Amino acid sequence: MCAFYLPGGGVSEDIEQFREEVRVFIREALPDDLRRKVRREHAGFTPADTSRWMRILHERGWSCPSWPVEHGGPGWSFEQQYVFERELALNDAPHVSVFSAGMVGPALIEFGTEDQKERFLPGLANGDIILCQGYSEPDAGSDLASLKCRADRDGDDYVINGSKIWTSDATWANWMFGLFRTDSSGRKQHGITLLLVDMATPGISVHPIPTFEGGEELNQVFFENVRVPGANRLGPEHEGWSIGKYILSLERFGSAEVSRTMAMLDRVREIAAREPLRDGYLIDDADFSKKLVRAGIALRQVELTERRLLFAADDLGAEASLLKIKGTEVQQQVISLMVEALGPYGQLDPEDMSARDNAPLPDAAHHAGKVCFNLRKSTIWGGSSEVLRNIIARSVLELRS
Amino acid sequence: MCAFYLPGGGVSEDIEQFREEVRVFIREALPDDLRRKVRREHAGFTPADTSRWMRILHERGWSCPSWPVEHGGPGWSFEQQYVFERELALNDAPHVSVFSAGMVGPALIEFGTEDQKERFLPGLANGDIILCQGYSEPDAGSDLASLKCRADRDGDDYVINGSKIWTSDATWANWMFGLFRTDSSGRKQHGITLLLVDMATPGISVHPIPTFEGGEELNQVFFENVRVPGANRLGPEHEGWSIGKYILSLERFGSAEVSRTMAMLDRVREIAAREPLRDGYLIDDADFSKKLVRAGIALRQVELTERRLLFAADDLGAEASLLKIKGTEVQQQVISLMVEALGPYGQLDPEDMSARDNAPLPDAAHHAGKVCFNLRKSTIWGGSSEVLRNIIARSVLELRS
Amino acid sequence: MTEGLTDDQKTFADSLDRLLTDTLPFARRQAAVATPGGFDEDVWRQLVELGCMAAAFPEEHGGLGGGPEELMIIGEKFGRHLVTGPFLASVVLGGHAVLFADSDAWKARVLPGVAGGTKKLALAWVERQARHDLHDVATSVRAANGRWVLSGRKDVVPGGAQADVIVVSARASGDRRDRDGIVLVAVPADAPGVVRLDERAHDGNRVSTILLDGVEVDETQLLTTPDRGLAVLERVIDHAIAYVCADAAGSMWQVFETTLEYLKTRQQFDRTLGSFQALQHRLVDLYIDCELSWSMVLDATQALDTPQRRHAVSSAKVAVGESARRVAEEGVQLHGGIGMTMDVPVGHHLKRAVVMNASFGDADHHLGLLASSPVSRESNHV
Amino acid sequence: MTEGLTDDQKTFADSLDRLLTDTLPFARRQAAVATPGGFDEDVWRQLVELGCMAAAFPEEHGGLGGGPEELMIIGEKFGRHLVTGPFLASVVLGGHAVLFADSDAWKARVLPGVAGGTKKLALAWVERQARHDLHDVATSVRAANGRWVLSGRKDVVPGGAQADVIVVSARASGDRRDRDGIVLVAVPADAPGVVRLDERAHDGNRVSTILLDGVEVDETQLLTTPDRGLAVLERVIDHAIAYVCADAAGSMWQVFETTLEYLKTRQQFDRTLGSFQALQHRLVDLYIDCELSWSMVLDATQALDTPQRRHAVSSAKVAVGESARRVAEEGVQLHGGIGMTMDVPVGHHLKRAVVMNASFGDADHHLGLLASSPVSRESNHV
Repeated sequence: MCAFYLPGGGVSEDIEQFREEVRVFIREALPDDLRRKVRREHAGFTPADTSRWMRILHERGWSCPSWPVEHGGPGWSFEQQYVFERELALNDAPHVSVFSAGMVGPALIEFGTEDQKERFLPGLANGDIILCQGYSEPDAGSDLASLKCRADRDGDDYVINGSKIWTSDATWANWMFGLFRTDSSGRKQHGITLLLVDMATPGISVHPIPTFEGGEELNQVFFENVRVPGANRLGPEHEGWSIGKYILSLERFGSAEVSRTMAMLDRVREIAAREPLRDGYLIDDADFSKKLVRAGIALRQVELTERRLLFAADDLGAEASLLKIKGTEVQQQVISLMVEALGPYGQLDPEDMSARDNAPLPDAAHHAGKVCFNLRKSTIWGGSSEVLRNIIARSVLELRS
Repeated sequence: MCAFYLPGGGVSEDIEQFREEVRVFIREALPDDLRRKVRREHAGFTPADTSRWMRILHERGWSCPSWPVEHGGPGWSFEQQYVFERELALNDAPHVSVFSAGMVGPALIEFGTEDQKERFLPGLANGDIILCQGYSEPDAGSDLASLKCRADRDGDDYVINGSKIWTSDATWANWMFGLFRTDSSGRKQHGITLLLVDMATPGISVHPIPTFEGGEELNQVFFENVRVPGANRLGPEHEGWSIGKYILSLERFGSAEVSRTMAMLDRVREIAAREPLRDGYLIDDADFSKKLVRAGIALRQVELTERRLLFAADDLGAEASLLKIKGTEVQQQVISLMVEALGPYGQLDPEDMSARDNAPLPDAAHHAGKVCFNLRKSTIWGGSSEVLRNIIARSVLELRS
Repeated sequence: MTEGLTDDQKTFADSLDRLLTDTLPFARRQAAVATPGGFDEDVWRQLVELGCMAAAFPEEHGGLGGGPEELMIIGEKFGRHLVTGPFLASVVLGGHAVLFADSDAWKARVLPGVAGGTKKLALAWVERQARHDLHDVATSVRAANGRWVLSGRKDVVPGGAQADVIVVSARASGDRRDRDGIVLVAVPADAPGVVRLDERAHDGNRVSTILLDGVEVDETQLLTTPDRGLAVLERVIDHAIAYVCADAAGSMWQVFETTLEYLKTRQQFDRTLGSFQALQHRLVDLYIDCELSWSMVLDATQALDTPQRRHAVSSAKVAVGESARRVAEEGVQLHGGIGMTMDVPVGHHLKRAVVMNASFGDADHHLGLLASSPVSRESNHV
Repeated sequence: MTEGLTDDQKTFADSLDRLLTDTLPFARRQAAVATPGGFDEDVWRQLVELGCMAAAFPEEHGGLGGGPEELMIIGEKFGRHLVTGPFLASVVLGGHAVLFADSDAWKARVLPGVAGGTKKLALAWVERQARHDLHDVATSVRAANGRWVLSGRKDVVPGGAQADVIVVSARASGDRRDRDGIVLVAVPADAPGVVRLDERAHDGNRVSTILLDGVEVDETQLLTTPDRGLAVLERVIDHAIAYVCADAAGSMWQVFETTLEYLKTRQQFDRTLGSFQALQHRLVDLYIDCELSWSMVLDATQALDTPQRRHAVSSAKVAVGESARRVAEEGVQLHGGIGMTMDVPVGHHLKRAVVMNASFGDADHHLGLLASSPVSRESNHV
């Protein structure tokens, strides 16, 4: 397990030139309102904002960094993709659509029919298609594979009945990629089929589930005799579990959120440099400055490990789960530090605060609390830390229960 | 679970007078060499030292604080016992024998025959009897009840064959109280019998197991046809498990080690006040002083909770396990802090150091490292933290596995 | 030596718990938070009737003669039931500021009303540059033409929106961070020059920014002399800390108990979640946190009128604050997705814990106070 | 952009691992620790033959032309196998002090011997009043009658007992804590006025107190000028930190792997311990600690000759030091009683971790360095 493998850390001229090119572009192309939302820790940020940014990137040919050239990707090296993602974050730009560019696009390129590629890839690349993910179900929780939402064969079509839950941004999405039960006779991982569902199909209703901090991204989606053409099936019938997991693994790849956390940590520093303490500022405080250093070290550990694992990508397995476990942990640590930095103002609910002219806080701080609460989800969704630890125990440590 | 119960914290004149009486006695009666060993975190402290101290206390009538007057105890209130234990620690005196005064004495008083009380109580009280505990076995680990060391009936006697392990101080002890298998037919908790075994009986051999820090308290004890009179059985045959557990629960009572840790924390402060840092001393350092405060708070939480639970003793159950879990944790935290306080000198092995005249360290520091290593045992023995969590989960939280 | 609560206190605690269980189920609590005032006026009236407002005040001021223990009882129940409203603001902060200060006239004027539920007070002490330091006071009160003029700005004033009278810490003399020269001033909320900007805190309570633009006050409104102001303020804040620790502890117990219940019933992987050992051990740690924190609450409460006050209170704030946060975060995590939703209480307990940590000094602040106090250096040896 | 080790480096690592597996099983390691020198002379000779002493030195000084990566490889293996002996002292500290300092004569005089295994060096820098500060130097070197006189006391000198030559940091000018005015002085261990008191560290290695009582040295023994001494010392110590981090990481991997193996076989409650989910999750955390720490080791190693050196090295020291301690403590705990025994390696890994944390500055020290460095304040934003 202890590979002597040095992470890519060196700095070539080429890559620095590329980095500069990306920076210049972002500075010119990024609309101010989007930048402001990102700087406010993405508070109020919606899939429509992502779409707008995707369109801008798409014009430059950069909206789908990992796609091959023949499907409209920029043909970047892995390192270029890595630098691109970092520069987006450090220049307060939104990242590219995780679902479209990062997950479903690559899965379509890998497993889709030619017809599917033609129908979907352009819309995924230019932001026209806004996706939501239909995996979770009310009674399944972390036990994803026990899903029950049925898709019954009817001629060439499937007819879906049941419900999906925790569906992020379902009110914005025009398509869903979802896992549905097509056979209940075998073990639970068998008999699952992955379908692309037009959200405008009759029989779909979306019910928002507000989160406790006031967010509205979550929904429950109900299906009542929703008819989906067989041509929208990705991969073989009943074999959707492995494709679904493949797609999830693509998510887990960038799920350490190193770049975003790095940008957040910068904003904590900004705040600490402005918040008064005794006769100086918080950033000069022995304790707080060391907390910042500690958070920086923790983040650096994740970053370096991510680089080490990603750049040795060919045999990247369940080890990558550790990146999500630790990356989300560090992110929660950093956003909590932001709230702490605000001192007594850390108790304020931002809704009213941001409306006020005389708000005493730096711009970046306005939504710290809300985002702090919202980010509790990171260790729950996309594979909870508990489930990921189970996976590592089983797959990497080869422990049996 | 949330009892509105205020811990005894008030200070009555009577109890302060008692406290003063204890202090005066200790100051006069405690031999210098014992005091020195205790101040060196008990390094080199042996059961013979405890015996010596028990004899001194016994002359004053104080060697068995919890025993009723009719069996030679001082007849103290619970609070007096509590104060007595605290004052021993804070005046660098050894505590009374846990096995003799704290565990086996009370169990004999509760369950013993008149003959047994007559034969054993005086020796337990005056330090003549040095006990060791024969519970653990090589293949049982934390699963105590799966013990196999046999005691077969032969007329009025039992004949013991097998082995006990992790037996503290077996080389010093003249008696063992042990659990032995007298019946293997039922569930494992049945068929266990508690016997008092004269360590001079032929067939007993004691093999020391050095601990990694160099300590020699641990042993494996082998039994080959060791004959024990039936009169040395405590409680009914086959029913030793519950008495054994009762004895263990008496241990868990004081196992939070609050008093000892309090004295240790004082010594960390002493060291920090002497260790140079920049132009001052370590104790003035913002970080280290806060670490001391944190350790103090952690200890106070255990102390207050101990008081709260102990003074409401009638229904004290598995909740008390939390005292051992947290008490040992805090103790390990404090002794680690002591090692940290020593700076570069924290790496020195004390054996040679204490022999040197020009040792740069305060007396109390000489054995910090060794004791730090030795105290790793606290979370393993006497109910490992893991087993205690299982117990709380089952008994207090009523969770089933 | 050990004392439990009196029978009266136990009866009071039980009645309060029953009242809140009956009248403030979570959905109604949520509806109350969404109202302009942020609390349920009807429930508030019943709390007044039960004696919550009067419980901790002396009988001579219209109270029931209780003290810190009554505040603790109320805090624990309010934390459990996520009660909002200006209890902390009016009774604990404003009311006790007047009670501990030196103006008999003001005690007579406002305390009976507070105790009887007809008047609300507030205490305004936070300033932008002060962070958590009570003695860092820039708001000034200066003699001018036989009267006094109060100028400055106070932030995050709990219950400022509802208060009839606001007690303000102000500097009568000395430099900004001097410990001497601070007075407490009673200011009617409708006095000319008082401007209030209302905001809300994460826990649903209302807090205000109070701008004081040359507010004229007379000598009788100065509740303390300049050498007494800080001592009174510190004593009030310590009472408030003990109270919010009790509140946080109640909240923790509630999170622990509901999480435990949830995991006992929630099925996943064909078992109850509560049967997974890794989760069991984490529940045990929550339980331990609750027990340990409760001890600190009791200790701080008992110490309020003793020389150990400062030490016990700061210790409790650190220990309980951090535990409350940790327990609530774990509660959300162990609930899984459902823990993230608006309609399940656990997330709101987390908000309450975050507010509690940001109020009255965070852990670093209190660790600093403790580290620099001589008590922390003292040996327990004699 | 990404580089793994060279094939030669891999071969070297494998050979070293095989050598240690074959020649230094744990029982023999324990026997070696009990000898007066604290290490196995025979194994040492084979390490010399394999090129360990020469690996990191330039060829012109009798080395094999390697550098930090070779030290990392050796550290990782030595940590795994709990190797004792003066490698850190002689090669990493003493050898690199001479290598980085400015005396070609001394390089020629001692480095080939160090690389060839015929000479041993040491570095003496710790002083009683300095705690972890490298620039706090009271030991003085003063010109007198055309020669120089060295006086003072150095503590906890690794390998002092075996050294032929000891490199000593000494103050030529300025006040005790000035960053300027420090020189490195090469002192033969048998020079008149040098008194050595040998002790042992918890990890079985030997360390010494070195008393310097008016030791006469000549100009040629001053390895640096007074404006260079601290920079050289800091560079050497940073190399040593990267090395001990690699050592600690190897130790962690070893603890993790053996604990995992043990829990897979050890039966309790009629199951293997490794089947208990609570223990599984803790093993996973050990595994994660190992992976994260290894990344920091690689980073520090790669940064040694770059401007990022100080930042990467201090970060690694904090992260790896704390993880090594935690992993070893968990290793002991998860082993249960058997983990406490002398004849099982896990406790000795804990000792090694404690020594590592006490050496070259503890976490607080390095956090302080990082917090006060401008790099830590810099935004990643451009």
